[in-house]
Amino acid sequence: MSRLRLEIRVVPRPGLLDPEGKAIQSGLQSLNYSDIHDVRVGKLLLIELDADSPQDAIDHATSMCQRLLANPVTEDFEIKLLEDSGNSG
Amino acid sequence: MSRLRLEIRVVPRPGLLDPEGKAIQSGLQSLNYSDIHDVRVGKLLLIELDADSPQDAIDHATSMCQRLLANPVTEDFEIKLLEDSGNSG
Amino acid sequence: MLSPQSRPGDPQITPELVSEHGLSPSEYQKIREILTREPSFTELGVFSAMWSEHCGYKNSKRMLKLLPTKAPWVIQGPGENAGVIDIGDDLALVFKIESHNHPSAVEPYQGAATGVGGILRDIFTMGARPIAILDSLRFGDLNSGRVRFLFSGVVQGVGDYGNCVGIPNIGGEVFFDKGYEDNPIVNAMCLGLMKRDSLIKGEAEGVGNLLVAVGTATGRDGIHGATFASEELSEDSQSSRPQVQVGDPFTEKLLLEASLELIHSGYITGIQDMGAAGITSSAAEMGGRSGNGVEINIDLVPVREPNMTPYEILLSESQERMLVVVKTGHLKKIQDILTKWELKADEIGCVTDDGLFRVTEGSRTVAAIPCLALTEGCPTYEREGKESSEIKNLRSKDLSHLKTRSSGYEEIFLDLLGSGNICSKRWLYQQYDTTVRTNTVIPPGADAGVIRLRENNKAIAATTDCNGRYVYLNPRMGTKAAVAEAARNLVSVGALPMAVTNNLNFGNPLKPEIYYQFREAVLGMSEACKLFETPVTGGNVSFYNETSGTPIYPTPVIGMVGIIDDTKYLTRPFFQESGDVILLLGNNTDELGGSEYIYVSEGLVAGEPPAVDLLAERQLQHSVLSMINQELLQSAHDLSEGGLACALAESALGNKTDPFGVDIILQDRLEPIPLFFGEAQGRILVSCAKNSSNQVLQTAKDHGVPCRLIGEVVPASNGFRIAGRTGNMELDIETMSNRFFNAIPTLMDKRKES
Amino acid sequence: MKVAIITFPGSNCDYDLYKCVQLVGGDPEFRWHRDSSLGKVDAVMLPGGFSYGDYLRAGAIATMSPIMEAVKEFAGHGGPVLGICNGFQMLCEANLLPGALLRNNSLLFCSKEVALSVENNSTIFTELYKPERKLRMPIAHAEGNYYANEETLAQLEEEGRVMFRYIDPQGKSTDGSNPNGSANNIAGIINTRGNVMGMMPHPERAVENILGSVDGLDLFKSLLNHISASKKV
Ligand SMILES: Nc1ncnc2c1ncn2[C@@H]1O[C@H](COP(=O)(O)OP(=O)(O)O)[C@@H](O)[C@H]1O
Ligand SMILES: [Mg+2]
Repeated sequence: MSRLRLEIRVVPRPGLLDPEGKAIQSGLQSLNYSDIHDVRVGKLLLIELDADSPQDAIDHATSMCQRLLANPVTEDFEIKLLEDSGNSG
Repeated sequence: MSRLRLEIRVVPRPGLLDPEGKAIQSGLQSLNYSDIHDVRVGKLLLIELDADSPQDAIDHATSMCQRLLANPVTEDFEIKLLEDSGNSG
Repeated sequence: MLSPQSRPGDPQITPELVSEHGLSPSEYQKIREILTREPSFTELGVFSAMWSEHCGYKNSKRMLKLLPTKAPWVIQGPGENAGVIDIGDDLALVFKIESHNHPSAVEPYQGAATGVGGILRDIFTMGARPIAILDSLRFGDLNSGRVRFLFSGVVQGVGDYGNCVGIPNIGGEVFFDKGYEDNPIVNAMCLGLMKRDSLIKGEAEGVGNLLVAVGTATGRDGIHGATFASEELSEDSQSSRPQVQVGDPFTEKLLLEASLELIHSGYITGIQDMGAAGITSSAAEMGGRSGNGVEINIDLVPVREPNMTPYEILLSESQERMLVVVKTGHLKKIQDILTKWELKADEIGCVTDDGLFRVTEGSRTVAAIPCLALTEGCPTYEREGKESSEIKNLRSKDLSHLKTRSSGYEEIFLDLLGSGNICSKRWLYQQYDTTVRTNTVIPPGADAGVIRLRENNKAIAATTDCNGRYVYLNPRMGTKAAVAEAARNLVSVGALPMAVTNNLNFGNPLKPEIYYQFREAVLGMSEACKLFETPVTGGNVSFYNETSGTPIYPTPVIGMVGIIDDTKYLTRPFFQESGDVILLLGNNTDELGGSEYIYVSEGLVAGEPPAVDLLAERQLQHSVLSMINQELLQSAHDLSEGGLACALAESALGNKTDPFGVDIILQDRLEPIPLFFGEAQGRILVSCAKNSSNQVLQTAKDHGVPCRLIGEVVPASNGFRIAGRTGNMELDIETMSNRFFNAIPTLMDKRKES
Repeated sequence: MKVAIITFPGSNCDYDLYKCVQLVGGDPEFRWHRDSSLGKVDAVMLPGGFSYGDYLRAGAIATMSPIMEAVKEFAGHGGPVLGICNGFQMLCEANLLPGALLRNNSLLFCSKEVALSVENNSTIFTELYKPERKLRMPIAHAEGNYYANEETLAQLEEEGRVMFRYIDPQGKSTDGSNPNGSANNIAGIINTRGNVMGMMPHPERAVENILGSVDGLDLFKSLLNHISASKKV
């Protein structure tokens, strides 16, 4: 078992309206950042867990995303092992 | 000018209470993922913009974070140029 | 007295360190006399927090003693977590107001949210279930991007916290003026209901009983928040500020349910929120009130971060924590209750008999101070007070040339309806859950909010009021006006005013011109509360509301509660039917000082604010209550900012979906401007069925209150008409409605700017 | 009618629902989210509030509670399940209803009275409503923006499974009357079998004149009638 750190990104499906992204974009535009074409807002989950191996950690995280962390109707997810976490393993 | 894509990660300052992270952790624990030591939740912003150069884009993004995207009191931010975005530049 | 051992790593105590802790040399000397030795670093921190303005009330306590606090219905006056009054049928009402100005200026969302969290805990730690929230807010001019950022952050913070815990917001106020530009005022009030005999106090009873920490683990957030709240904001408070506290309303909701269950279990003897100055103040105050001592073993306190020192643990202001005194042998039982609510309870110490606030770390004692020295022992001061000559000049400014204007009343009127201080606050209270708990019978948008009691069909009304401009121009008169307005707001919904909680928001009391405002305000409040028989059962003082030397307007917010004997007497400010007649109680005058009119039209805050005749106010209140109790009235609405014309508009526009028009004829020998927009005190606008008008007039006469019929409610399509002797206004309802309802949304739609 | 009202950590309309069920003559009982069984009940209600603080996504963490297995089983056997506000969010998260509730398009919490049309009055929850009846009741939510993909939406519409829509005073469902951006102004939907309904507005807050509306009463009475009728059979 070793302590690993994962980063999970949960982002709204392409094509889904992202009102928060739109609001931020227009907020930026009113601050005179005019060359902005798109803003999308997602969630970043930083998880520290014990696992037998990096693959094991990723498998766990995948099932967590499917069961809870991402909504399959509206969101996509992506899991990344953080580099510094390999060290302790 | 070229179209670039940036990724901005906004995360709560270390030491600051992250009630959402705590609630997600306990949710995961009730799914029997017991080996989870910490969950922290941040925001992921994906921004597409025109800039003269990658450095220029990063400079812009830094000032956007300082002025609007991150809360200077509670959050830290990190800006990354996305790889595929160099291509078009 | 037992001497604490020094801790490795503690800094040397130097005069600089003492002064950084906000203690004066003479205060430090007093500490040495109390301890008969030098304090340890940890003890210095403890004194600093407990003797801060926020906890110790050093510059206010002496004046506050002048407030009336007693009445047969007062169960608990000032000094506990909240005030309590008897409302009959074995029920008690618990209520209190609290400020979170400084944290909100730095981080508006979390600052406001944690302000609501704190006041809720003050209520449920008395044994009461919170039933309503009110919020009293002040900001600068909404045309500034920074102000919009503060405003929207505060409103969301207040909303999200109360919404999540599930306590309806029933009212409050918001006032915009440049005087609050960098220093917003965020005061939150909460009401709770309980059976009389469930009352529990923040006392450490029973030597040997356990001290138990409940809720969130302690982190490094908000260390020295109490000291921080006792200083002016400076340019660099943005960077040097202590870490902000983050609120967790979800944990609060669990704490609320768990605390009420604990209190009813009988296993505990005392409970208190760890508010300002955290564990230190809750433990020392509980020890102080009971006359016992408390001992805390710092190693047992659950922490969120590694390597926290006793100093940090004792002074942390992490939110959603409580200190509970548990009867010996019952720890397991209370842990079971808390576990059910997914919370933790950790024994961290016990009640002792030596009167000391003692803290140990391993085998070492790191602090040993008499509890009473920390609480009652805080030095108090009466400062020098002197009126600022600048303000005196403003007050005596001649405004008579502003009274005349031969035309254009309509434009002025629309500008007033669209001014932040008069327009509809719907943008804001639509972000608040107002109907959860299904007891809200008058939600925000009326003179006062009202919650019905399922238990006995009575209802509780509450309001917060203060016009800081009036107080600025004339602190004593302005504060009387705040109390009088609060009482008028309550009687307008049909409630008998019962008691007051107050939040005194002022600048730096060490400045004579500020202390003058403070003293005068307390004297004004005292006089008015005595006359209205509304004793003060508690409150809060927030000094040092200054940025770079510029103080806010002195703002003594009055939170007042009242009782409606039967829900059938509920009265609303909105006209109900065309054909009803409109009557005005009280006298119109030509006063314009401090009015919204001169601010909007001239950008001025000047003149003598409207005079308050307390006896006449009392007669007015009695007469309106008598009309309501005879079921004569269709509506009642107090007159305040914007005067008669604006009050008529508010009653006519109602809730927008079914507005009315009015047809008004005024015989007063006054210029149209003061007649339409003057803010003379002591006036209430009522409407009634035509055939009740004689009874209304008679009732007013019986009470010696001037009252006359001024017009009629007409269909909206007939428009809004006021005819004076020398000037008229005529507008269509649609135009008025647009200005009134869209003012804030339009400003807030301007995109965020920094 | 024995009704199980489930309390999750952070539920705050559980007691309101309890009072409301009592008012229409039902027999409410609280169940704690950690319970694994519902006991013998005729209906289940998931109340409004902020279960788990609405953290992650409103209603998501609550669906991990032990009781939700029992609720799914109950629904699977055709038992009536009503989710209000946070309860609706849970039903979607638990896949008992299709779609998802996103953040209001204003990005702000929205608390106000809305007008609703009754789109289908032939269900166990709505049979006492006349088809042309316009309802008034409060909403109070930050995540009530109903979303489903085109296909699902088409199916909901076609099968008459849209129960309520936000409308303007003239009875039209317009953008102006849509408080949160919901697809097709949808305020409530039902499952194919007709026994699981979710809605964002709060009918339990519209059951007494003194509260401003009694338009929620018939919903609870419809359910009560249905249950007593089916018991007689
Ligand atoms: N901060 C607030 N929170 C909740 N309700 C508010 C707030 N500010 C204003 N309101 C509501 O808007 C209405 C008008 O406010 P205000 O003009 O201050 O009333 P009044 O002059 O009668 O005291 C009141 O019903 C008040 O409760
Ligand atoms: Mg008023």
